[in-house]
Amino acid sequence: MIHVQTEDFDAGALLNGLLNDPAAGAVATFTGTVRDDSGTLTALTLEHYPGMTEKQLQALEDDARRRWPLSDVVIIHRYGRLIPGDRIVFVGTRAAHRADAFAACEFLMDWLKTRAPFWKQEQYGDRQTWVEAKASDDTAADRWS
Amino acid sequence: MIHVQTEDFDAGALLNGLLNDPAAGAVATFTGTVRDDSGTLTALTLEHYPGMTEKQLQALEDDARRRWPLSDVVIIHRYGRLIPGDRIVFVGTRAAHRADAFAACEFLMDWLKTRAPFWKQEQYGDRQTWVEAKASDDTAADRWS
Amino acid sequence: MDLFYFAWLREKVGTGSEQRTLPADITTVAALVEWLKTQSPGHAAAFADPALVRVAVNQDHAGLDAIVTDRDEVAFFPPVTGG
Amino acid sequence: MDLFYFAWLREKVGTGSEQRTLPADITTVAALVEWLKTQSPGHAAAFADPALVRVAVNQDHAGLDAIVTDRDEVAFFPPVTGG
Repeated sequence: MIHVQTEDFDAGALLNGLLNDPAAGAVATFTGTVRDDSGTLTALTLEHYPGMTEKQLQALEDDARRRWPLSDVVIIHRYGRLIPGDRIVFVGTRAAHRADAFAACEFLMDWLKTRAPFWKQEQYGDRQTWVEAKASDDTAADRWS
Repeated sequence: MIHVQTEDFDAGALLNGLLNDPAAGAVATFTGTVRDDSGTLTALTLEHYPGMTEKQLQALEDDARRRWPLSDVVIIHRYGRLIPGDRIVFVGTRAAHRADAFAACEFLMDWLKTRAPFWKQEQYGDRQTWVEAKASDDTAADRWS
Repeated sequence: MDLFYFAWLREKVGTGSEQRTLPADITTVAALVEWLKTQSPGHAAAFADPALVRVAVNQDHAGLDAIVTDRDEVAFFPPVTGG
Repeated sequence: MDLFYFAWLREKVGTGSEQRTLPADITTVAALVEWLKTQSPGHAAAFADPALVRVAVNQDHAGLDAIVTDRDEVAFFPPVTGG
């Protein structure tokens, strides 16, 4: 299940939705929220590339399913204006064994960070700046190559 | 938060409970359920060592907090009689950065599998067998040493 | 050709999308970038440092050496920062 | 000394816990195991293959060479299988 949306999502309900397969005993999730290190962030606006986003996320899911035996994958990513504490992204994976569920969940987050066409703009008061990509995200993604 | 209990838990509510800190944008979770590969498992009974279990789980949490900057850790483990699909274990970690949240969550699961005094007995019809420890769990745990 | 711009490239170019007829002698992304730089001061500013720009052709990540035709959808944007 | 047995060790010994007075010449887990094997056929069966047995002294994992006294809580069990 892939959703790119402005609406909020219920991470707990998404996790519980993954816990319904007696053949697969392992569910890993990652949830990302808007972080405010300095306590001065007013808002975060996520821009994306409609069409390409869905295509890239589907390609990521397909790739994860080729690499690991997964019985379910959920990817939710929001765009638009968010405030500190708001949920941004949810990735959930279900497999028979925990190592596969964990690896696929980390892989999806690492590749999502470097391949999905989203851009974050931070707003501090009336000053707005585009977030720069981090070299550490490229490094994290490279380990799956 | 550490709980060793016979009662079921709401994994989704536990995840949502971790999503309340604007200073920490990354939450990783693992949920384990009773897996029935063959479709013939009647029940799984988990025995544990009261006192030592809580002591070992607290030691695991303390160790994880020394290794990674975590702002919250949740460990829930059930014991008693469970049936296929039932939730057994939940581990959730919250950090500023996703790599720390993921690593701590995997570490806790790997060490829990090899250090927490739980023993699983499988029941197939009226036949009962103790589950044997897996070498792969020792290997997984060893990578954190 | 459908062109898209995102994030600060959109702001510098001054629009999120435009349609242009690709000159016949332009067949790569690199040549397209050089040509776009001549189209307006905004385009010139957006592509001033090509090392900062990423490209997608028909919604797939591509390099500067990728082949483009007038029927393609080409997008320019900074390195992505989602997740 | 408080002794605890779990999983199939509990089943073979026939009880989950017992109190015993430790003979003065027994000071290690290894010696304790050898002495327990002489206490009943169930104990002998439980400890028939010491390689299968894990030990905790005062609720911490320990080895066969760990020191024990009559005031300790010692538990025997197979490798753990939780999670």
